[in-house]
Amino acid sequence: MANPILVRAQTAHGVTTVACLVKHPMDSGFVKKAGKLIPPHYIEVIEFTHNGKTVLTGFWGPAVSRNPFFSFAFKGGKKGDTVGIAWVDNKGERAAVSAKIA
Amino acid sequence: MRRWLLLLLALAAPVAAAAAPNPAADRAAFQGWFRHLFPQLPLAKYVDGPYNFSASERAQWQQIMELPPYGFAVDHGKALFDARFPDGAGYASCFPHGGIGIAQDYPQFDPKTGRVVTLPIAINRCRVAHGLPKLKLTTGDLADIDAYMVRTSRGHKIDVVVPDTKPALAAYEAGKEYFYSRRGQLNFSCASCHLQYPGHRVRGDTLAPALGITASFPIYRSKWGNMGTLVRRFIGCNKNIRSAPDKPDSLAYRDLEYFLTAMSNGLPIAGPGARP
Amino acid sequence: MRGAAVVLLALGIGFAHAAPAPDLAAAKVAVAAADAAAGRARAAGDQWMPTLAALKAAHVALARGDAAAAVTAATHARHLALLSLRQAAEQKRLWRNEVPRQ
Amino acid sequence: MTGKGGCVKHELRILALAALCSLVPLAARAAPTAADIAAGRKIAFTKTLGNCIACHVIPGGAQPGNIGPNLTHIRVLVPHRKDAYAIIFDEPARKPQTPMPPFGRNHILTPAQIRQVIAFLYSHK
Repeated sequence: MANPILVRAQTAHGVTTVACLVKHPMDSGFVKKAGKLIPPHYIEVIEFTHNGKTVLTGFWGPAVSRNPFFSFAFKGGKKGDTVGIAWVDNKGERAAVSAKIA
Repeated sequence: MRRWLLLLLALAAPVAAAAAPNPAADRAAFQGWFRHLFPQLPLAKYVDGPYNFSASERAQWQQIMELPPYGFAVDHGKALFDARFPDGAGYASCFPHGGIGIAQDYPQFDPKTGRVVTLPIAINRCRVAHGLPKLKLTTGDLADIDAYMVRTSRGHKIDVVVPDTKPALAAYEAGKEYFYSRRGQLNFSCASCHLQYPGHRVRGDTLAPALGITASFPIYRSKWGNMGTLVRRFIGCNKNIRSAPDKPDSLAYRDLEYFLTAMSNGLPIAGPGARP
Repeated sequence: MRGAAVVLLALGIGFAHAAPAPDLAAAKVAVAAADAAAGRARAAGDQWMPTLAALKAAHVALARGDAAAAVTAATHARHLALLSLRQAAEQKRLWRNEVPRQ
Repeated sequence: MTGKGGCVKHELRILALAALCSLVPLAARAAPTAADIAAGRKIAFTKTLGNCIACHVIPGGAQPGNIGPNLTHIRVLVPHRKDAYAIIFDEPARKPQTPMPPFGRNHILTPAQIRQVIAFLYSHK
């Protein structure tokens, strides 16, 4: 896959912690290479779901680092449930992945 | 008369010590220096570099390491490593044990060319032997291949051999002189920061100890946003002290890597690493 | 716009005073001396980045025909190169002081 | 000593004389102005200039390093400004093992800039 997302979701004491690593250049559009600006290319919206229901929506932008690492926690997740991650960037490219809570 | 002889001997001893390079004695003194600085810190822990000295950085790092940022580079490096050359061979054919678990034996001294060969340079040599162009030694595909090969060597004890021959010892001694010589407009040596002040802070950055510093390379630096080899870091260090950097494949950097890695013999390979 | 005019004027005055041929010849000599000193510093394995920056400025000024600026930059570059040469010569002896002993 | 080394020494001696000449008016200089203090502050906190904050704690500087001494009470550490000038100008001449760069000798800062830094450092009571 061109744009892989690595996910780790674990639950303990009723709290599920999701950590993910998203492969993306996240070019801000302000950096020059050989005198020419690298065109902006960054994730605009990233959505995290739990069994299909949205639990977190992130509005990212050019200030987020390349290959971002992101982690958050929510209540109500159980072992074996599905966590989904999907993003869309400013060029309309998208990627999605789902994983089971361990 | 006997007193004169003793005095002569006492005078001659230090001269002899300075004249004949002795990597084993140097290593004992080098590691002893760090043990003296941080008596509580086990030797194997030095490979974690700055994270030994800052609790907050360590906590962040441990969280990051759940999904290491160099993961993509290792996967990419493995794909490149496993790909065949146009002549049908692969990287595995150039190295002992098929290139798996051997990073601890580099850099090596090549008696044929009389030069030190680091792992990235060995990867390029392999390419040239099979009719392919060299790759950039600092970052990109080569750093990814390096990352994969180092990943397969994790935990192996660093074992850099300095043969007891004149050219090998000369290369070692040149690397040692480079490490301790002050250079650049700011008048720093490698030792000024990484031997005298490990664990101290330069602005917000914690200085890594020279001992074990090579064990985590190549590294994913958040500042870079991708992988970089040890030579890339040498170049960055030189620029920081306003010293014009050498070429990535220069003898100066090869010898420096030779000396520096030899000082960490016995410590485990911990690369690829992640640094701020 | 006015700023640019002032700069142009200043350059013009510079020309008027520094343009005569002997000055440009002197600048060439100064730049050549700086080049030689920087070459020796490189050979000694201790080139400073500010030396290279000053040297570049000297060459640019010379190409522009600004003899006064070329001499100033070249003199600075030569001073820095000499300082780095002294550093390299001293370190041949002093580096051993930084080696830990047991 | 080779001929080459001797030549370097000679040329550097002339340079040192020039540097000394710029030292002479130090004593006669008027009290530092607010502009001097502001300029010194900028030099002390800017990486491409003095970057003093990289190693020293200085009042008003964020994320200081801890390699050199805390300069909050520089008046106690170094009572005389001319000693501070000597330290900033060429500390390795006094202590060869110091990590402090020779700011004046190596032309990292000009004598005027060093005086501005001193004006800033001594502006803390």
